[in-house]
Amino acid sequence: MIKITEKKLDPELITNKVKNPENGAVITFLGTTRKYTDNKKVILLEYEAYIPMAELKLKEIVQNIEKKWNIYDIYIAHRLGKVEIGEISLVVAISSQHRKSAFAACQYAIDTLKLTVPIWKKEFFQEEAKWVNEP
Amino acid sequence: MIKITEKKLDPELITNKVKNPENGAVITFLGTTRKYTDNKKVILLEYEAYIPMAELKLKEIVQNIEKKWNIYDIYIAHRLGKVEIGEISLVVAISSQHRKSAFAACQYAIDTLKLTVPIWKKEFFQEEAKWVNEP
Amino acid sequence: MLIKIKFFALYKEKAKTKDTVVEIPNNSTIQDLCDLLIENYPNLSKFKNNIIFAVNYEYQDNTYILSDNDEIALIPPVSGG
Amino acid sequence: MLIKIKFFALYKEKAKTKDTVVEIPNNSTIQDLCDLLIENYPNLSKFKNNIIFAVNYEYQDNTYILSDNDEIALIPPVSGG
Repeated sequence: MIKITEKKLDPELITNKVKNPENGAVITFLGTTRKYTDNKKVILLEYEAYIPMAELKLKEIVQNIEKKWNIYDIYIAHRLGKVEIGEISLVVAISSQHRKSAFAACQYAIDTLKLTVPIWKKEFFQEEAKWVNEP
Repeated sequence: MIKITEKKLDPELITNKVKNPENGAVITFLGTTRKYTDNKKVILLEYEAYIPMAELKLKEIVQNIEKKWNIYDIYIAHRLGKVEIGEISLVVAISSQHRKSAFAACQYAIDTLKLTVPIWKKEFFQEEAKWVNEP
Repeated sequence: MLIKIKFFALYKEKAKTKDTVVEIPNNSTIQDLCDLLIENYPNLSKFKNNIIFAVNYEYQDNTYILSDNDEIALIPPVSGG
Repeated sequence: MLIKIKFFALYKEKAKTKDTVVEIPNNSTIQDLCDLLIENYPNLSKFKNNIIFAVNYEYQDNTYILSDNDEIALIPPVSGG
């Protein structure tokens, strides 16, 4: 499952969706907004997405995990809009029979998301605002 | 932090203890009791520990993670006694500034726990009961 | 032919619009479109070697030949997570 | 000297007790203690090459020399998680 939403993410709800009594391992990754970037205090973050393409790219990540690791209990959720410090911008929840594949798949999901999914983060500092990875 | 308890583990409570606004990554691993072992249906699991030594060994894992990765937001909790199918026997929650070290530390914690911490699991099947890893 | 264009994030701010429609000759490539957009939105010119294009939600390189009614997006470096 | 012994899990079931105290000559090693325990609990004899010992909560090998009042545990293969 995938979800892109402006609402606060509920990691417990998302984790419960991937639980499965045939599985022995559940991993939940939370990406949270950090108070500092390169020692500069962040006031606020704002996320924007090209929603239909981002949804498609997230679905591709899920499909690749299914094929590569035979893992079918996957939930990736990304928040958009204003996100306060300490709040959750990303949840990746995966459960599988054994933990090694769950860890590999979870890291693959995050790494691939950060490379391919059209979502952008703007950091607001005291004196300026900047898109992350601005060329 | 570490905890060994007969009570049900609350992964949300445990995860909240390691959250920290200076961190950007939170990983929660849940070990859950599986319905099948080698295609045999499991009825119930029971965990036993040599509690003071298990606590000491868990503390050593936490200290090693602090030294090795400079990660200080760690919670390892293990349940003892009867654990029903689908319930949680282990929670490892870690948060850190960046995700790669959090993933490495989380896997280290679980791998080391499974090798060194004196906790034992007994699986009850329909017709027999067996300590896991019985020589 | 007519091509729908979407701008996001940094490029949206620079172009001062989130979308537009441009007319371009048949069989134009993404490179041709890129040159046209840089002409229309000179603020984007400093990014001309960085802009990644998506056509109907798939990344495509600059030799890709456009079709009528394609939806094109200019994709700044992504930073989700 | 007196040595406290704790049995866990499989070994507790085989020894039919969770703890005991044994008297053993000064400067005995873990190996000496192991031999004595196998004698006292013949059900453990099939595990005699597998038993791992902990002394005061630390794993020790069979050459370790015991001291009065040490707490020894017989540790079956662990299976936490």
